Amino acid sequence: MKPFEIVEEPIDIQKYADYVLHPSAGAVTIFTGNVREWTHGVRTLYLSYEAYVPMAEKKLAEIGKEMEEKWPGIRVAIAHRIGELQISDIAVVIAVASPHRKSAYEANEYAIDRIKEVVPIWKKEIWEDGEEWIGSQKKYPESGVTQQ
Amino acid sequence: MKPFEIVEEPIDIQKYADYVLHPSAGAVTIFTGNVREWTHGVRTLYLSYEAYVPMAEKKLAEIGKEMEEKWPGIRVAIAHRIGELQISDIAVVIAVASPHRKSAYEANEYAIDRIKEVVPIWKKEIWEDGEEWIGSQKKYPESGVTQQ
Amino acid sequence: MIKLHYFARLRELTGKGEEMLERDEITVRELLEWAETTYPGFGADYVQVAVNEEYTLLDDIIQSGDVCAFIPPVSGG
Amino acid sequence: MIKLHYFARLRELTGKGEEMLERDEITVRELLEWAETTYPGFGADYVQVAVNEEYTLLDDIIQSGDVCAFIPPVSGG
Repeated sequence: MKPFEIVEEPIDIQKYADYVLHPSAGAVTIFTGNVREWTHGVRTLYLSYEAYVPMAEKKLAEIGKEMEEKWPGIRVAIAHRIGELQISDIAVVIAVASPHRKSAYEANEYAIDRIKEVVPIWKKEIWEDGEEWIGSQKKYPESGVTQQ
Repeated sequence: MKPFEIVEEPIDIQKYADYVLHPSAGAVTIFTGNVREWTHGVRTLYLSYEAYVPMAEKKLAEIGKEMEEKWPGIRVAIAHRIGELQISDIAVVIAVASPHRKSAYEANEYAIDRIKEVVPIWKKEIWEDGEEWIGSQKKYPESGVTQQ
Repeated sequence: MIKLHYFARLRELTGKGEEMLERDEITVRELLEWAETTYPGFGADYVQVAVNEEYTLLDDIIQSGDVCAFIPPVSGG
Repeated sequence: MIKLHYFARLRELTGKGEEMLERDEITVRELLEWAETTYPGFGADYVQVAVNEEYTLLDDIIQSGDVCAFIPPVSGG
């Protein structure tokens, strides 16, 4: 496995938990984003994820680096699955090991927020009566560093 | 397995992740507290945990109930291991599945804070040159509901 | 008869995990005073008493048949 | 020659995953205008351009040999 990867197979959380654990770690947080059946009263049949794979892996690694700078002493692994995912399947896993629990929680939540902002991955929801690519529309930034 | 349990064997996080997952869950958070080798420059050889087992399981279940009231729609499992634990072993696992990620993180962190307050479990640290039961001394409350 | 449980530091101090106390009725405060007298160094100021697996207050009354546990500061997690 | 990648909604709209654009140099703004003209409904106002796997600004210049990707609003996680 790579610590920051896009995968096509089911995600095994234990693998990422094992990777981040180290003797100075007193706390490990694992987050998984799973396919939810109901969203605002609409039933999802399944999801389809697509990624710009090399850039997505690069951005995941950058997020990991940001985290290790903000919370020294942590170790991070992130994987996102693409392709067709069924209800309850894991789309994303974030594993963080830290000396103390506060930073393990904070860093983990930071990671999922950043993934939803900058990593080129797209989700299509497929319902009984239609389908749609999801993504909140944001105007192209005119100046400054993009998407920081 | 029981959703709120004291165990003597190594903790398998997948079991608790599987237990909490349900079709309305879009997010699962898993926290593990692991045995850390170094604490404030002192090297731990191993830990020994002891519990008042029936009361500890009851208190864990109460914490789970508090969480489900505070964050409707979540599902929770908590296990704490007792006996001798080596470096990196998991002492406690908290698994929370929730429709949305915010509550999955918040509820999980609430659980570990409450465990450290009210669950009758004790940790003894064993170092190269000694050992000590850990626990911050708090005066017996004079009135009001204890340890809320 | 009241059953008493000792854990962690208190189990090591008293040299026992449990014992029976020959009383029909006693308050939590009195029980802690008894423990402090019987086991010097008990540190009753920092020990809570659980009766039938519930935390209690100092004025609560313990009765024959109750199961008590001395709870030193907890440190799970 | 500039390589262009299309993903998600844009891949379906254009009917292709990638293509080559015969230009030596073009700004990001010009590339988006070209895409909007070539593929009606492209929605360039809400599409970012990555060049060689890095996000860009509208005035950045793309050169022959660069690999560009149109990035519609992301929705991973």
